[in-house]
Parts: sequence; C-alpha cells; structure tokens
Amino acid sequence: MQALYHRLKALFPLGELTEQRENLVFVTVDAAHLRSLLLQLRDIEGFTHLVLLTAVDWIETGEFQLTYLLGNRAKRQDIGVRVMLSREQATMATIHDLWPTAATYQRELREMFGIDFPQSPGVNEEFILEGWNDIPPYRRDFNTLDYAEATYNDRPGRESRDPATYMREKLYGEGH
Amino acid sequence: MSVRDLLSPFSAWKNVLRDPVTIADPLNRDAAPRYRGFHQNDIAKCIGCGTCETICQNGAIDMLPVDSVATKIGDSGLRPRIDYGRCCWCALCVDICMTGSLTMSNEYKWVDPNPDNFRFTPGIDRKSWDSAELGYQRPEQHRLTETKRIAMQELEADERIDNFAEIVAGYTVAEAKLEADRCVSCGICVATCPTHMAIPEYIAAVRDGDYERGLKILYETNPFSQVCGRVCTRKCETSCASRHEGDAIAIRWLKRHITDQVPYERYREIVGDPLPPTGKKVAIIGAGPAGLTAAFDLARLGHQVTVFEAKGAGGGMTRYGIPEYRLPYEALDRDINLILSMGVEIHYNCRIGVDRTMDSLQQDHDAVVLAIGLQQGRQTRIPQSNHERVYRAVDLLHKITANEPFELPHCAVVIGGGNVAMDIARSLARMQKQQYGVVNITVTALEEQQHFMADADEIKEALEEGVLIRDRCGPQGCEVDTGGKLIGLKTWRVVSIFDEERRFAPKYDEQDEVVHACDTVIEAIGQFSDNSLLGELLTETLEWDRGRLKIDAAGRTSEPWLWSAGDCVKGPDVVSAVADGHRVAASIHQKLQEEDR
Amino acid sequence: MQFDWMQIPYSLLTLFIVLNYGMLLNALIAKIAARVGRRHGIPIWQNYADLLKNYGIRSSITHGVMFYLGPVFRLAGGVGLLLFVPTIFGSEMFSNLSFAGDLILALYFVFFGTLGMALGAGESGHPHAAIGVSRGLSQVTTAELPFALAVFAVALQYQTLSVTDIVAAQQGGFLNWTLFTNPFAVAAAMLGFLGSMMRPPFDVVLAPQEIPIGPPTEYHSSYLALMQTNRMIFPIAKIVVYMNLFFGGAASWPVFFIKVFFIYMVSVLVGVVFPRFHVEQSVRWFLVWAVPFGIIAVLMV
Amino acid sequence: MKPELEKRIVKGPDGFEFEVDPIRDYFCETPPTVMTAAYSAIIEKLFNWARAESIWILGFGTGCGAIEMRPLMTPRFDAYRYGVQWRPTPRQSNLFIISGYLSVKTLKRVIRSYEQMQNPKYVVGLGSCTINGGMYWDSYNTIKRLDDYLPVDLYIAGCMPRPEALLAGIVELKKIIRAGKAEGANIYAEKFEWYKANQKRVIHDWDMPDYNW
Amino acid sequence: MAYQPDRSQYPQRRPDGTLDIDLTSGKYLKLWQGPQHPGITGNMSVELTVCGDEVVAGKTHVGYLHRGFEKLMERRTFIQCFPIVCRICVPEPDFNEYCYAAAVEELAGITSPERANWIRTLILEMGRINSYMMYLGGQAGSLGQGVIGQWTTYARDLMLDRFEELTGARIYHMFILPGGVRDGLPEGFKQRMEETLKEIESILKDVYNVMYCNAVFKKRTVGIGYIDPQLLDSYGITGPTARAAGVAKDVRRDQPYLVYDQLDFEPITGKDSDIYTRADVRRRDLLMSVDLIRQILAKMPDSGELMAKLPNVLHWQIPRGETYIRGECSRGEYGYYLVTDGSGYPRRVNVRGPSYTHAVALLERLIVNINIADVAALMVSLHTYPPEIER
Repeated sequence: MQALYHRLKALFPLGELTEQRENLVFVTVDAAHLRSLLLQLRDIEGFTHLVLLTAVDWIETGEFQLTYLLGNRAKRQDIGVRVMLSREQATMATIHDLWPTAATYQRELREMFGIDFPQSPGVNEEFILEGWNDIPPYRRDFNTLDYAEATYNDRPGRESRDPATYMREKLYGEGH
Repeated sequence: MSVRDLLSPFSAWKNVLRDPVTIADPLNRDAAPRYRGFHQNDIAKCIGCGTCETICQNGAIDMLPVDSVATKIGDSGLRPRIDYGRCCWCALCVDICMTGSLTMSNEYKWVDPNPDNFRFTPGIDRKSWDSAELGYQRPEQHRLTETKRIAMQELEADERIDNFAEIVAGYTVAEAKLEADRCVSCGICVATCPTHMAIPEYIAAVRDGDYERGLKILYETNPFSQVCGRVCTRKCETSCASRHEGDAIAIRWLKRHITDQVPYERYREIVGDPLPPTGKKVAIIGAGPAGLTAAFDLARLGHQVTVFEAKGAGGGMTRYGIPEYRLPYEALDRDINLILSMGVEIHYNCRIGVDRTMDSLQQDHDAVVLAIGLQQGRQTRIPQSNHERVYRAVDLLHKITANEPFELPHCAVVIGGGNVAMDIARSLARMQKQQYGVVNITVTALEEQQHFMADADEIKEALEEGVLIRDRCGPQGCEVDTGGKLIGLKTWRVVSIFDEERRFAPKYDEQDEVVHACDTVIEAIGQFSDNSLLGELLTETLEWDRGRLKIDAAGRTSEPWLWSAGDCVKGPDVVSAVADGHRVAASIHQKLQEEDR
Repeated sequence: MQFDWMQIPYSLLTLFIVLNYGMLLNALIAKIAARVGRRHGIPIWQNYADLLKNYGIRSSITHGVMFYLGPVFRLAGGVGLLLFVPTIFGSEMFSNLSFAGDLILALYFVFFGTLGMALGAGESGHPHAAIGVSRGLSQVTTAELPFALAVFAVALQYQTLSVTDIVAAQQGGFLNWTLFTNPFAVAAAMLGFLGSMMRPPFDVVLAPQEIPIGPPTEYHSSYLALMQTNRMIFPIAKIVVYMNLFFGGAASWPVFFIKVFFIYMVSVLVGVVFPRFHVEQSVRWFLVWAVPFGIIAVLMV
Repeated sequence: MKPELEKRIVKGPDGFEFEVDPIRDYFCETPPTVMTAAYSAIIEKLFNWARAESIWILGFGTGCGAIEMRPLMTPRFDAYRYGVQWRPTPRQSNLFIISGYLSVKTLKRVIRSYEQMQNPKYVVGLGSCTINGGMYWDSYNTIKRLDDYLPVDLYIAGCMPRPEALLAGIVELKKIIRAGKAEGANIYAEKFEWYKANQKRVIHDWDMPDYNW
Repeated sequence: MAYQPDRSQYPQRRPDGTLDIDLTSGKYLKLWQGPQHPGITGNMSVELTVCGDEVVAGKTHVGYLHRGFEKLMERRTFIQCFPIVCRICVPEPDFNEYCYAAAVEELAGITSPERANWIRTLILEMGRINSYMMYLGGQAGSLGQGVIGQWTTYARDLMLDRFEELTGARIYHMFILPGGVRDGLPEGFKQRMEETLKEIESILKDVYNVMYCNAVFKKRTVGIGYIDPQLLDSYGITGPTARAAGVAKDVRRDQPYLVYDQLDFEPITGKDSDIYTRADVRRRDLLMSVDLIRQILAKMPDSGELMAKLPNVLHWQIPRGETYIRGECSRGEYGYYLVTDGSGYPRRVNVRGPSYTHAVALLERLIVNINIADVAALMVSLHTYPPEIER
C-alpha cells in the first residue's frame, strides 16, 4: 500500500497515510482534488467498488469528515479517502456520475448531516425521515435523548436510587 | 422446459402422508436450557450494588428499596426492579452482576392487558419462574470485569526481616490503572468507610491519571490519606462488590498510589487555603488522627486551633503503635505537616493534668476536644504476669519508636491474635534478626488462626518472617524458675471461646497443657484509656458509659464545652478516628457559629 | 318437465345441504393443502366462525350502490347456478329447478357473478381492485372459452341442452361417462376448470403478493360474508355442472359428496404445488393448451 | 405534503376547470362513532365466540417482531389451529399486531391502516418497545408508548416475543374477546380527540385527513 | 411469440432527465407497494408509476424502520452497543455482532481467541442458512407458491432451535461480543446439528424438486430481472446477486476473515444473472453453508479460551482510530465503519448493509419496464432487508 501511496502522492496533494491494516489505509485529500483522485483510483488503480460513503462530525474542530471507502477486489485492498469539510459550509461535489449508487449515500448525508451535494439526484428529497423539523439528527450537537424525552411520553412510575447516597441516608441519616 | 419440470412439483404431495411437524402443545413448550428468559434474583445474594443498572443500555433497571431487605454494611438494601417495557434480554446485567445473584430463567411467556404491570423486582415479586432451574447463568469463564487483584510488589521475607524498611512498594502507574479499572463504581463502600471517602471518584481519578483531582478528593474527607493509604483497616474492602466473586478492589493501595504520585510540594496548593480567621479558639488534647483531623477541619474553617500532645511527636498510635515497616515516619510526618500548615498550633510534650489543667483550657478556649486515644495496654492478670519480663505490647512498641532502650528478648511469646500482636512480634523479630541473627517469637491466641483479629496479610507475612503461631492456646500462667527468671508461658488448649449466648467464657482442655519456653512474655490483648488527666472534679461531673466517656452522635460530652473523639471513645481504628475528628469538628463549628449569631 | 311449487322448498334444502357441505369441504381441502405444507391447518369448523364473525362486524362502509350489489350479484350467480342444475340425478327432491335448456343458463350463471364482482370492485376505487378486475375478466374469459367449447361438444354429442338429459345419457356404468366417451372435451373443460378455481397457477386475480388481494380488497364485514357464502356454494355448484356433464352425475348424496370432492381435488392437486402465471401467460396458456382440446372435441363430435 | 396530494385545478375534457382536493375527495372525514353491541345477549355471545375463533391478522410487519409471524403461521407453530389467519388488507382484518417499535413514519401508516379496519378491531403490542420504548427509549424517531396513539388490548413481553408467547397472547386475547371486553374500537371513538392530539404531536408531516376509513 | 408491449404511449424524458409523467392525464397510475403490503420485503415501500401493467418508474421509500442506531450508539458505551447492533438486521443479525465486535477488537488491540473464532464462523454460517431459508420461502411466495415457505420456515425453525440451544436466544442472539463469544457448544450439540443439517438437506431436495424444477416457476423467473455484469461496480452490487452475474465476489474468499482460510470451499457463481440464477446461486450457497458447518464442527477445537481479557467494560475507552470490517453475509458485503475518539463511546458507526445499494439504486433501475406482477419477485430476488438500509 505504501507504493500506491507514493504513486498517488506524486499526483495529488495527499495528507498523511494511516495504515490501519495491511490492506486498509486511509488518506486525506482536499475537496478540490477528490474527484480526480477517485477517478485515478477507480480507473487506473482498480479501486472500482465504492464500499461506502459516510461522514463523521468532528464538532470540536468544526469539521465534517467525509469518508469515501473504495475497494479493489483483485488486489484485496481498501482505501479510505478522507475529505475534511467546514461544518459551516458543508457542501461537496457529487460523485453520483462515477457511481450511481453514491446518490443514495449523498441523499442520506444531506438528510442526516445536512451536507449538501448540489446536482445529486433527489438529494433534497426526504429519504429516511419524514416531517423532520430539528437539526439533522446525526450531527453531534443534536441530542437524541433530550429530543425523545421532549417528544415522546414515558410511562410514568419509574424512579431509581443511587446505592451510595441511599446507604448514607439509611445508615447515617445523612442527607447529602 | 421439460416433462420433469411439469411433474416433479407434484412430489410435494408426498407430505400428505407424513405426519405434520407441528409442535402439539406450543403453549407449554420449554425453551432451551440456556435460554435468556425472565429474570430471577437471589435476594439473599444480591447486595444492591446497582451495577446492573449501570450497564443496562436500555435504562430498564431501577434500584429501589424493598421492605424485606434492610440496608446494612455491604448491602445497600436496594434491589433491581426491571421494566419489561425496556428490557432486551441481552443479559449484560447477568454477566456483570457482582455477586452472581441475578440470573435468567428459561420462562418467556408474559401476557398482560395492562402495560403498567410489566415492571417487577425479581425475587421479591413472586413469579411463576422464580424456582425455574434452567435458564441463562453467566458461564464460568465469561467475565466482563477482572476478578483478580493486581498483585502488590512487596519485599520478600528475607529482604525485609532484618530491617524496618517499608514492605509494600506501592503500585506503579500501570498497575494502579489496571487495579482502578476493576472498580465498578457502585459506591457501596462509601457508606462503609467511617469517614465516607468518595472512593469511586478517586478511583476514577486514578483511572483517568488525574492524580491532583484524586488528591483533592482524598483530602476533602481524610487528612490522614498517606497514613490511611498504608495502614487503614479498610472496612471499605470488606464491603466491596468485587469481593463476592473475586478479590476486593485494593482501595487502600489506590489511595496510597494517589498520594505517592503527587509531589508533596503540590499538596498544600491542591488542598487549598483555610478560610479567613473567625477569632474562635479551640483546644485539642492529643495529636492522634482524631485530634489532628478535628484540628485540620477547624483550622480550615478559620478557627484558631491549639493541640496539646503529651509525647514528643504527633500521630498518636499511628506513630507509637504502628511499626515503621508498615508506616514509615516520613509519610506520617507529611500528613501531620500538611495539617499543621493550615495554621494549627501544637505543643509537644505537654501533658494535660500535669503541664496544664483542663480548667485553664476551658477558660482559654471556646471548645475543647478530648482525643487522647488508648494509651495503656491491658493485662491478662494470669499468675506471675506481674513479672518484670512480662510486657504490654503498646509499651514495647512505644519504646521501639521512641528509640528507648530495653532488653531485647532472645525468645518471646506474644499473647493475642490481633494486629498489635503481629506488630510487636514482627518488630521484635526484625530486631532479633539484626542483633542475634535468629528469630524466635511465638504468638499464642485463643482463636483458631483463621479467626484471628489480625489481617490475613499480617499473619501470612509474620509466618514468612519466621514467627511461630500457636493458635487455640489459653494462657494460664507464666512459669518462673527458682531464680525468679521467666522461663515460659503455660497454656491450655482452648475448646470453645464463647458460651451458648455468645458471651466470652473460654473453656479449656486442661489435659492439653503446653509450656512455651521463653524469656519474655508480651501481652497484646487490647488497650484502654487513661482518663486521669480530667481531674477528679471533671470526672465526677461527666457522664460515663461503661468506662468510656459518654458522648452523643456528634461527639459532645455532657459538658457543653467538651467534645471527645477517637479511640478513647470509639475503640482503636485509624479511619474511625479520622471520621470522629470530622464529626466533632463539624459539631464544634456549628456550635461556634450559633454563638456568633 | 312440470314445474311444481314443492320444488322451491326442495331446492332450498339442496342449497342448505350444499352450503354446509361447501363449508366443510373447503375446510377439509384447506387442511389437506396444509398437510402438504406439513402442518395441521384450520379447524374443520373454521369457515363457520369466519362467516359468523364477518356477519358480526359492527361497522361497514360502502362506496356506492354497485359496491353493495357486487357480492349480491356474486352470490346470486352461485345460488342461481346451483338451483338451475339438477344436483342428484333421478331424485325428485334434488333436481331443483332444472329445465330443458338449463345448460345455457348455467353457462351464463358461471359468468354472471364475475361481472357483478367486477362492477362492485371497480366502484370501490381501489387500484388493486381495478387491476384485479381487469386481470380477472381477461383470464375468466379465456378460461371459459375451452369450457364453452367442451359444453358445446357435449351438447352436440348428446343432442340436448338439458343437463338432466345429459346425465341420463351417462348412466349405466362409468364407461358411459363423457370422460370416456369424449375425453378431449373433458380435457378442455378440466383445463378451463383449473383456471376458474382461483388457485395457482391461475390466481393472478387475487395475487396477495402483487395486488392484495385483487377485487375483494375493499370488501369487508357483511359484504365479505356474502362473498364468503358464495365461495362456499359457487365452486360446488360449478363442480356439479362438471360432474353432471362429464362424470356421470350423482344418483345419491354420498356419490355426490365423493365426486365433488375428487373433482375439487383436481384443482388443489395442481394449485398447491405451482406458482402463479402472469395474466398474459395464463391467457396464452389457455389459448395454446386448452382451446385446441376444445376444438378437437367439437370437431370429433 | 406530497405534490400529488395537494389541491389543484384540473381542466376537464369539456373545458371546465374544477378544483380537486385529493385528500378530501378520496377519504371520509367523519369521526368514528361508538358502536356498542346491538343484539340480544345470546346473539352477541355467539358473535363473540365467532370473533374469538376467527382472528384475522393484518399482514403489516411494523418492526422486528414481524419475523416471528412467519414461524407462527407455518408448520412449527401453525397458528391456523387457533383460528388465526393472515389477511393482506386492513379492511378484512380484526387484529393489528404492532410488532415492536414504531418509527414516526410507520406510525402514520399504522394509524391509517388501523382506521381502515372495522369495528370491532383489536391491537396487540408486541415486545418491550410498545410498552415503554424498549431499547429505543432514547431514539428520536420511535414512539415509546403505543397506548398514547392507539387503544391496545394486550401486550406481550419479550424482545422479541417467541411464537409460543405470541400464541399465549392470542389465547389470552380470545378470552378477552369472548368476555366482550375487547372494545378498542369504541375506546378509540370515545377518546378520538385525545388520540388525534397525541398522534399529531409526534407526526409532523400530517398530510392525511383526521379520519380516513 | 414473445410478448411485446405497446410502448407508444410511454412517458418521454424531459430535458432535465426526469420522466414526463402527468398523473392527471389518466394515462399513468401511482401504485404503492408497501409498507403494508404482503409483497414487500419487510417494512419498506416502492412507489410505482404504472402504465397499463408495466412499471415506468419506481422509487424506493425507506425509513419506516429507522431507529437511528448510528446515533444511539454514539451515546452507548462499547459494551452497551453490543446488544443493540444485532437489531439492525433482523433475519441475519449475527453479522452485525461479528462486524462490530471485530471492529472494536481491531481498534482496541484485542485478539479474540481461536476457539471463539470457530464458534463465530459457525454462527455466521448458521445465520446464513436461516437467511437463505427466509429468502427461498419469500421467492416462491412472491410468485404464489406458498408451500415452499412452509417447508423452509420449518427448516429455519429447526436451525433457530440450534441457535437457541447454543446462544440462548432465537432471533437476536447477542452471543458474539467484543473479545470473543459468550459460551462454548452445549453438550450433544454437534450431533443435533448433524440431524438438523440432514433434515435441511432433505427439505432442500424437496424444494429443488418443487420450486426449481417447476415449469411455471421457470416461466416466471428465467430471463426476468437481468442485471448486466457491467453494473456490478457502479451499483456496488455484492454477494449472490453479483455471483449470479458470473463474478465470484465473496468476501470469504477475497479477504478471508475468522477461520475461512482454513475451510475448503469455492464461491458459487452463476452466469445468467436473472431471478432464476440468483435463486439457484443462493440454493447452492446454502448447500455450501451446510457443508461448511460440517467442516467447522469437525475441525473446531473443543477446548480453549472463549473470551479475550477485556478491560472493565464499564469504563472501557478506545484510542482514536478508524477502521472498516467486512464480512460476506447472505446478501452480500456487510461492513462496519467504526470511528473512535479516545472516549468510552464510539465516535461514529456506519453500517454498510448490502441492501443499501441493492434496494434503492439498483432496484429503481431494474424495476423499469417490468410487469407489476414481477415487482415482488424482482424485489425478493435482490434479497433486501430494509432495516439495514435505514438502520
């Protein structure tokens, strides 16, 4: 995989190589070079299978990480291409013309993370959710527990005691 | 398409003649022996630690009090109530259960029109599957928490026998992390600890490697953390949830680990400065753990505290009773110095009743705390026990600490099976090794060895160091030869110690008599307090309870200005003394504040 | 043949017997089919419970007059068919209202219910019902074609349009049955029969996996109960026609029960083990396989 | 709202323009009414027997529990023995088995299907999820209490309940029906406003009429 | 004479590529299959636009089963995620457990013991049999042949009994957890398993006779739902669907995991890439699984560790990292993309279910210009399980 990395490095401004396994590596590339890198990987290097496309929300640094995972069946290798996007302007070029199935991924990312892929077919249609009126749910700043508690009723009658506190009350009559 | 394609489907009709494969009575079909069905809980085994609640990702478990279980040490009295409106039968609660009380039956049918009924406390609410034998139990090898304690590095017997160097090395950071990782943070120990140290929190600090946070937590509740990190009686570990199916967490060592990891220079800053002075004055008699803890608390609250100590150094029994190899003096000094740095004034070698009177203390101070501990050793009062070569263990230990000369026995017999007996036996053994090259110490006690009051570790180490232990021996008298020289201790074999009503009334087998040859007998059967410093008048005025000062829960005596704390009123235990110190300090502070208003 | 008022209660008695027989027979057939699937299947009284339950449904909605009349038409088709063919040959009581030209009427009744159903289902406004109806009509039409040809052949063969006469001609030993005297007609008719029993491979009309469940998709409560009643009567009535035309009729109730059962089983035998055809596949199948038999039969006579 | 469900002006073949409101045109908005037992006691008893012995389940697998419906209806457990059958259309079904969690999107369809069923109709909640949210208690997309949205006759504990437990539930449901106590449809009609309010609170994309039978 | 539909009135494409469908014209009908529809594979729906009985456009709608697993896992500890993952795919839950466990193990630097790997493989193959059995019943059922479903569900029930015996649960086994497996094989398991395998083989023989050697079944499936092998990569097609197109895509061979490198097998392929071939590939794959189970039971060690040593699971933290673990489930490549950030919770989990591409992009493409009656069969032949699409 090192050889591949060096070949690619000569052509594209790549970030550091993370070797997770002997047959799985991750590289970072900027958004502008993604498409040409993917084309290179698909057409020249034989990474023809788009395994998945997903995002990670690094809210601390204000970035979304898009991961394009490509597989090369003949060589039994996988490469994950990472693209960091600003959370503020989360827009990315679509790749549905390279892999038609990417349109589905992009539709999901649009809905669940709020990352836009202009020109991707049906990207603005509801995919999984229906009538969603909050921030995209997979974003880290969306708190699902709070939302669920505010929206759906609990069955009343649940209460619990902390053993340590309860024992102190019970054994020493201390209320703290 | 062939004829076969047309005809072969009709072969399906052969099934008409076969018996159906239907289960005849599906309503009463048993699930597999391992099936994870409805929960069972062995209420007697359960300790209500709430670990099941912690691991349940569904929020299905509530810990609630139940009528039939009382809260006691090591048992919170809570029992898990499971909401079958949440449960997913993953059995993580069974896997993690610290006592193995929670299991699952292989029953699986529960139908009810009322959705509020699907909540129950297994073992308490009677269910049809309570007695089911089959079902999921945690497989033997399947543990989600480590059961074995991380071994503590200690000096080997031959390395330690000829010196007073500290035996226990203390955990390394890696070891401490592993040990801290075993804790499930249930907090059952907190109530067991007399001073309610925030044990799960400081263990979490060890886990996180945040020792300064840990230290701050320690000194919130225990100014003798260095001492307790070494010699605490660790009641917490007796109630530890991990104890039930494995070793208890080494809480004491982890506490010590925190104090070891933070540089001593940082202590003062981490613990923080006292509050501004209030102008109130408090006198404390005795610089043992109880007295100094009270001093620490009161000083931090801004009161002016003066401590009067009869001996030449602070620490009380921790200094004069506990041998150096268990508690190095530097550790003790560090704790004491930290306390003194809070603005506590201390007068050493100042014996109340001799150098100052109680009256003068009362006049000069807003409150007085009596924390004099148990200084005097009890005697067996067996025949010939007034011989000069019959010692009290505490006296000898004091001599050793204070470097006072005494004639080191060549062969000694210790009476008693407690920690003090072990301390003196092992101290003498070291000195014998240093001076004579051989160890010749015998420990005798009434109980069987496994019922000794001493810690199991102490006994084990004493044996390693060459101390002989003769259990079930009732001392009957010292043997003195014609020249008046002590030559041995006569014991009878103990048949039973208590009578039917559990009163102390040892019975002996008089035929089974042994004389343990020795030149010294050491009595280590307990201590008592010398209250003569109070003076006759005060002694008369105060109320007493079976030889001890009578105090209320807050440590107040019957005199409004006098509090008492520590061993002298509660019996010997470092951490209890610390707890007492806190309690008295809080009570005094409250009183002083009320006076202000 | 004279008309007698007494024939009306007699034929109602026939109806009653056939209805109960149909209930039990359908359950029995279901149990047999379940056996192929290696299970026990419904209790034998299940159809009574279902029927009663559906009559006992409290609420019902209608989509219009035709929606309401659909099941009535259907039931009328079934009952009419039964009443106008002789059930038991030679029995005064159970010859029902048969008359000289009843064969033509029978053919009409076979189709009648389907049409009523089509109108009613169409009015329900459900697309699945509409698709089911269009499939149903095209399939029934082609399935009727070989049957009609066979009937034509039989009518030609016996030179009569009276079912009673046709049965009479077949008496005296089973070799006299049309089955043996005109096997091609029977083959054509039986292939058509497969198509009209709403069982695979010709159940594309109902096809729960495609257009659940076709025309009756909107029917419920009493409407459905009416249709169920018809489903108990209609197949039996149809089989009675087949039995009379091709299998020598029945001279007594036990013979009737046995013959109906076996003829019914023919469709089950095929239906249980095959998947279903497309509608155009089944249309083609009838045209390619069944119709030629019918034509041969007609030509042979 | 889906574009084809929106109101629009359509030009007829004769040149007249008229307004089409698909939702109002296709569905009835009359709220359901309470329909109590109308016949004499003995007839009602007979009907209740028939209702209990002929339970038609709506074939709508709303959640995981649906996977146990197949074993239920096939040789091993053969629920047909118990008078249970499977129906593909809500019109003809009496029993709605809510097989586990309901996402909001499914809830909407479930309500529609439920309303298309005829009185009397029964609902059985399967598994933890219908009782108190189950393992999705903190999910933003699943409801926690089924009885907030539909009247439920019976709950079966489990995640998911085994077919045997389902059969036990059906046997229990039969008892309830036979006793004439399974009046979910009437409860729904009585507390219609309350149910609707609850439903609308969680279904934000409410593009259906208030009642559509 | 082949059936040639009249396409003259079919919709034209608008300049922007969408179909020119005017519903008010009456020419087209919107038809929904699902979510309440017996011909749908689980709780999803397909919005069909039909002209006559030909589908001119289809659109997959999912989300009816969305529970937000990937979000829920972000607020559960690593051990707490273990019971929840299996719920992502109901008919074959074990792949979730395995992939999740393997991903956690890789990032935490834990190796699961050898014996646990054998048991894991055994469970995965048992699950594959179950899943295929569901499929066979569904494929025949979608064409109205109910009896196959009766037999295969029975066979699946037998396998579920074995599952119950081994794992303590019927459907959601929750047996493979990070670090290893819960327990070893129970007493007498191998023998009972052999009996079950024999019964399964005999049932499969019946299924072969009744379903595969069936004129009507062939008529309905041969040549229908053809997938061009060229499409495989662009649509991310994996598993039997790809193998039926003649490409031996099988993760078990391509990137052997667990103990597959010690087992003797060759990926099953077909060549016609239609519904019938896909059904046949799955049937042969099922038989191969039966054989694999026999191999596993014969070769697996009977003693040894079952769990690697875990840190205390209550405060288990995993250093920052990301990985992707894949396995070959009955429908294709199943994978977990796990990102950790050093805390006690996963940062992000993404589940790659094969249905994700099969049921949306691929189905929408294949569904055009087929008969309404074939929709169900086509959908089933892609073997899609909706929960793994929306999770």
